[in-house]
Amino acid sequence: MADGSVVLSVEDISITYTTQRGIVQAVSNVSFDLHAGETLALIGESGCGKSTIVLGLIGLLPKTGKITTGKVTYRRRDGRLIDVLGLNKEQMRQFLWNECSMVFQGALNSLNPVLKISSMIYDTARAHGMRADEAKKRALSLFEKVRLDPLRVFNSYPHELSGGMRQRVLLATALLLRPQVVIMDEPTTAVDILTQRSIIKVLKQLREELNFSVIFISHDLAVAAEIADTVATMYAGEIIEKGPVSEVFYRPRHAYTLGLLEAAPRLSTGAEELMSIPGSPPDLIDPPKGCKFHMRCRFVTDECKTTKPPLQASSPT
Amino acid sequence: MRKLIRSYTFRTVVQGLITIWAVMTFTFFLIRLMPGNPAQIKIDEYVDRYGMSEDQARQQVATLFNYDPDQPVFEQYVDYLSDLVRFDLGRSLTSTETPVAEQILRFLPWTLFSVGLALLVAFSLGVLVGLAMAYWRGGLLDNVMTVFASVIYAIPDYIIALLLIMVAGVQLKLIPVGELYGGSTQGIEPGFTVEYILDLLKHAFLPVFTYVLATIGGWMLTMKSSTISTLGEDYITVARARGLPERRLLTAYVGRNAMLPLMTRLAISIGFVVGGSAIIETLFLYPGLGRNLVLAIGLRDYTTMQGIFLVIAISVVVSNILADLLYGWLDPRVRLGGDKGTE
Amino acid sequence: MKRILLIVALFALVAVGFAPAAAQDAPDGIFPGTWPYSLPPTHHLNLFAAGGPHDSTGIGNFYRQLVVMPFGFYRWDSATYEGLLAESWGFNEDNTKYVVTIKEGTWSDGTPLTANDAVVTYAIGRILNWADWNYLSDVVAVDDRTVEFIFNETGAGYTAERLIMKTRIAPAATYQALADEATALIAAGKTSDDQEWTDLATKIAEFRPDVLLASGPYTYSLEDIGDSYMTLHWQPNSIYSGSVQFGEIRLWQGETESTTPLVLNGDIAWATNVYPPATQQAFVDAGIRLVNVPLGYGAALLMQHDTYPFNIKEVRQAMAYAIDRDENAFFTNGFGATGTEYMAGVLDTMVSTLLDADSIAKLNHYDFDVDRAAELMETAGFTRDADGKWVDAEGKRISVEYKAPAEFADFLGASTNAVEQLNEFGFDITLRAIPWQQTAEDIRQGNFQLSVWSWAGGNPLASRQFFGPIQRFNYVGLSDGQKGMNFPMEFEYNGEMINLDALINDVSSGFDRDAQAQRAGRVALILNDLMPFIPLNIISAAQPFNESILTGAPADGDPLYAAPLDDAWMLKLLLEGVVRPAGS
Amino acid sequence: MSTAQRAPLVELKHVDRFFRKGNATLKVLQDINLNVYPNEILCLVGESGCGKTTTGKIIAGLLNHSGGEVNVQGRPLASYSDRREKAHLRRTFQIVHQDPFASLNPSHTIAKILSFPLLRHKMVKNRTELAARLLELLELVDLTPPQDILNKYPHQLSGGQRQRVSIARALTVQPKLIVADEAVSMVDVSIRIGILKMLLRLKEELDIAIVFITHDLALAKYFAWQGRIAVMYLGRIVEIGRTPDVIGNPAHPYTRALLAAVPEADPDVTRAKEEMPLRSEDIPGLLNIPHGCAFHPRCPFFVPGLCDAEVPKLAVARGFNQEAACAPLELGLPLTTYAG
Repeated sequence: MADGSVVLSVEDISITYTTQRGIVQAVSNVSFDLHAGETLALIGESGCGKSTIVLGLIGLLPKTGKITTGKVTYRRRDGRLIDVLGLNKEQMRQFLWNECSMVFQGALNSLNPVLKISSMIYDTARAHGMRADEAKKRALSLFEKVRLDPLRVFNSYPHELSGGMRQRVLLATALLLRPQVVIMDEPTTAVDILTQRSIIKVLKQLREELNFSVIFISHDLAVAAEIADTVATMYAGEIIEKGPVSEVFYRPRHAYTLGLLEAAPRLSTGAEELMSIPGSPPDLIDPPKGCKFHMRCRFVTDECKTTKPPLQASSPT
Repeated sequence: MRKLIRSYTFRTVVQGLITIWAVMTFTFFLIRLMPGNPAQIKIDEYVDRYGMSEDQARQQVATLFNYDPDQPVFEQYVDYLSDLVRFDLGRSLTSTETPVAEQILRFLPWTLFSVGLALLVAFSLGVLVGLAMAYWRGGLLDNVMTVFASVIYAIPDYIIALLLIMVAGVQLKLIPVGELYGGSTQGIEPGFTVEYILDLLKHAFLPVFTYVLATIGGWMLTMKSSTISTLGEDYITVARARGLPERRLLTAYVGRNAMLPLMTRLAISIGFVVGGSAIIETLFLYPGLGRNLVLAIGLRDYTTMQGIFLVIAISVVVSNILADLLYGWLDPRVRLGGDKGTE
Repeated sequence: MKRILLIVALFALVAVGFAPAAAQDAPDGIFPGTWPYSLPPTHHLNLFAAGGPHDSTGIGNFYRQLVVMPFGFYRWDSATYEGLLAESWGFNEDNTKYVVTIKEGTWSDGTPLTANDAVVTYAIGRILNWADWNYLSDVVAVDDRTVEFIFNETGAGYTAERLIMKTRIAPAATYQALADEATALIAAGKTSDDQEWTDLATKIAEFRPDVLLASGPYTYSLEDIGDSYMTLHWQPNSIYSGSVQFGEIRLWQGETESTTPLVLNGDIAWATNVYPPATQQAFVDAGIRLVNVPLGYGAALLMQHDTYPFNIKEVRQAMAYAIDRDENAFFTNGFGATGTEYMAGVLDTMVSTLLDADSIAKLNHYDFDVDRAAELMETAGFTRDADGKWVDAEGKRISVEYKAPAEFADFLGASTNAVEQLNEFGFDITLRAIPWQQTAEDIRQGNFQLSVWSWAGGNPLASRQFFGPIQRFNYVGLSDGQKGMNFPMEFEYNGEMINLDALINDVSSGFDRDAQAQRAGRVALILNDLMPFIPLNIISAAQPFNESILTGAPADGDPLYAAPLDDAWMLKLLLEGVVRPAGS
Repeated sequence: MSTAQRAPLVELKHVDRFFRKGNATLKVLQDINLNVYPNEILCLVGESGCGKTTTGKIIAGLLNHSGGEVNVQGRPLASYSDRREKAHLRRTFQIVHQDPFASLNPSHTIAKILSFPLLRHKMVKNRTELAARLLELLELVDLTPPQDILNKYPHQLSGGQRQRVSIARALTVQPKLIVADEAVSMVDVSIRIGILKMLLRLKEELDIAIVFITHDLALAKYFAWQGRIAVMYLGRIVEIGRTPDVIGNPAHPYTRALLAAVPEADPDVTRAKEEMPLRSEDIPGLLNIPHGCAFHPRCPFFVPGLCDAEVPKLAVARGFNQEAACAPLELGLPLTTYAG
């Protein structure tokens, strides 16, 4: 699916939060490229920094959060490069949704309960200079694509829709202005299994038809296995492993990725032996030296405790 | 017919009527349990103030007053109810031949006007400022207004009124107190004229200003906390991510949702508008219903008290029904008759 | 005892001389006063119904006399009347009639004042059960300007005279029809038990005249009743129209709290409200003169005489000694109260007029004396506890409750201070402030141990002064079943069975002032000795009188200031034109 | 271990549970027949609103049933009238909730949280015994070294540790049955398995039955491999049996749909999964549960006139070891895709 050209390039980004206890190094020196049409899954457990990265990308970090280093470059359709972190408020407002949209977790809370879906669509369109009739046409066609009854949904209030329908509305809304990048933060976490299935299906279809890139954030290895082209595993604010989905799942190089896979139960096998990773993630106010995973790692060596390993390609073994 | 009986509106109206009846009955007996009765109060006054003998006073009161203290209370109740069914609120006990309805019609508009205007001003201003305080939390406006709101919220309205009179009126001579007393200036022809309306506003200034000061702190603080919790909602972040302009965000997304919890409070406040504030009206000689109620209580004018209580009960019930409707209009989740989602 | 026919010529008596009415322009001044009048629709122009100008919820007793005048004005200092509408007045030779000749003058519409006005007024008053008719059998117009009040057998006396002289005479032009109906009922032999009688009374109460005909120099219409003040307008046709110096009397609405700023701002020049001590001080600071005028009553400490040990005379006397009444007066109403001096049951200012000299000399003043009080307690069998509290032979303390009306600042102040002083002395009293209506009710029911209410009263006759509280709040003056103070009124005193109730009722009867003074003196001595209640103080209204707006108030101590509001000094001085705008 | 050997701890017979909502009645549970045997693992799975939590609460005695019969240790629940008996019953069944943060008092230390039930139910005689028991409990749930944990407050622990404390608290009263309601849903993947393993160990060591409520089929399969699974849909049990049977050879179309829908942490397997398209994606509300088999409007194998006529009974169909409530299966009809 990926055609090779990079739409979004994240270089060496670090984000901190100021808390009462001290400064939390939430994201440390993260870099990745997102290619056109690619689906990149950022997987990791709670507190690993995956959501913080995207909030940083779209300028919605809370007041206590701060991007300390890094550069984010976005390539527009016309080939112009944009320094995302250098955008002013108004430019960022325009950038959002036109170029990069987002689907959040928790569909119920992502929609303003007092406004109809139509108002939400019109609001979004007006904010970006799209004509109302065009917005409606576009929204209806997108609703159709995500297998919703377009007119009914368009004129509904959020509470009149089921969780799955709302999540599909959000998906469709994200595509309203034809962005090149859609960030999805745990979009299927709060929905039921059958609903999750239908959303995954719809997402796959849309991706094929509209060819946008996706940054998919999840703690659920199974969902990532299903839709990602590339998987990046995050631990304690860092990307500790990144590669094509089959590489990461079948030949994990990092002990943490391996641990996660070993802890995930599967249906298709019979009785199975699972293992959990001992211990818990480190305190990011005072992160450990060396590899941040070393206290929990079963392959730990002395070097791990002092030297931070770089992210590098290793030859397949 | 069946459909009517089951309909929401019908049930609400019936419930309202029952509530009104219950309140009415309760107050009917309660006010008759108060020590003293209209005749005795008047007798005491004649004896204390004019040195009449008890007999003298009693004889005079018996003919002047429309009240027979020896009539059994239940009989009075039945009489009252049967009058009420014919929309007759009875006559004042202490002023024979003055219908209670006429008294209420005379005094109610003033209270509605002053308290209503104050509620409108305090609510809209309080909500706006509260919204701004939360939106720019920690800023100068927030810090200043939070202190202001907390202080003003803690001061009872009559203290505010007294301060206004004694400091601004008497000591600094900023306000011509006497000129502003009352409901309107004598001699100005009532009517839909600029002169009369300006005069009304001028005279309403003191009570309205007091009410606004006494209540605006509460509105500001409630709105602020409500807004803060709304700002934490996901849909605000989402709307921001969609690149919505701040103004739209502030009104349709933050403001409207944050206001929802205030609607119940507003409804209760609206319900109590008719009661007015007796102390404020008395202090400013404002010819409102609350002041008249206090006078009636002092004289134990049962019928007048009863009539005013009834009007208050009706307005509380009606405003609660209206609040339901309003809430439904603002929050589609509770919209009446709205179908539930499939889930 | 024989009385001389007393007919006094007005011009001889009132040196100032009230000029007869003449067509002229209204004077310029505005007199800014205050009264908590009621607003329409409660306020109306029927003189005989509650809410009308004859009723205190209409306008006050003082101001209404400027509109609809009575026959006379009473001087408390000399116990004499001065004529207002009356040119001459007095009992006839055999005291069977009271004869009044009305001055030549007109109502505000120009119709003449006649004897018929009085006849009409009393005909209606009869239907309304006026107390006057307890003493009268008929009221007859002898000629155009002479009216005779014919007494019934119980009738004649100073009580009846006061009622007649103080009754405001209504205009026949307005009330003739109602009076005719009344006369017809009387002629038909109906009594107040008949339905027709009650119906007529109701009809009278419901009557709503369009205009208020005035005999005094001022009148008003309903349009003059504003929300914040009402205006009494000068009218040219009264006997007094020529002498008054104000074109308008402006009465501000409102009680103490609303009028305070108006007084301070000079919007009100003379106020009849009772202001708390702090406010009085503020007036003084603002350069406003305070004129002390008695309200006619004071605070009395009441005991329930079924309550031990208040049924012991010595204990009551000890209490009288143990309270510093001057201190108590200050806590009651600041400058506007004085501690009771004579403890006689009549106002101190009236003692010399109402009691005989012998009795006055014998009165125990109960000057503050804790040692004497302690002696009395010991006589009564009490001893002091380790902590100074009095205990009786059985070791019981005097632990009682004192109920006081929470709304009445003066009574509450008096009570708080009395309780404090008595506890200091060794009692164990708990003060409980409750709504005033409840306090009054509890006193009537005898449901109290100690409490407070007024004593004396706004009537200059001795029997009426004695009335409160010993009759008013005692079983003798209350409805059946109510005990009140429950002080026994029939008892042996100095070896003689007496009925105090009868003695008091008899005090002011007859026409012999000396005999009355002796009877009053006897009652005063009994009360003074037994102390069935303790007259703590006498409250006066410290009336603010703003001399930058008004002028003409006499110097402090003027005899005119002896009278309460009903016989107010201001009435006389306003009508005479002595009180006038400052600088005019 | 055979379930037939021992008398059931809890027996639900035709149990209904209704809630009133305004004028309407929500039929949250209908005709639930379910036994929980000592020392067994029973998994309740299903999507939100299927009634699994309500069932768990009724089993734990936290909620009354509206109809039917609940027998506890062979006696009808209603017959436990004695206060002491009731208190004992309450101790026998414990529940562990999804969110340990919400169920642990944030202002108490762990020691206090654990001491409270021990003291209240007089499970310890004195201070020394209490201290020993606290350490023992924390060791049981693998919170080592226990001394470090005792004086901490809930917020000082990680999510996994907190959930372990919740379990330790349930163990204070030596229960015979623990209802674990989505007990590891909020715990990170890497730690989850450790807690589940611990629960399995406790079950063996302490002879406890565990009712495990989850929406995650893979987790249910892993945890209850030795026990049973009951699949619930709209207030009814649609399939129940030994876990390997239900997961390996699902009978009810709903179970099949669920299994087909679950993604797996294996790219090739999950992408190759055969899809089972439903006829409708809308889940009917509890206010208007469809007639007959509640799943029929969505079921791809819908047989008109049969599935929408009567509520199917749980029965063992040919070719299956477990019970399923599906009319065509019971009649031995082949499941063919409905074309209408």
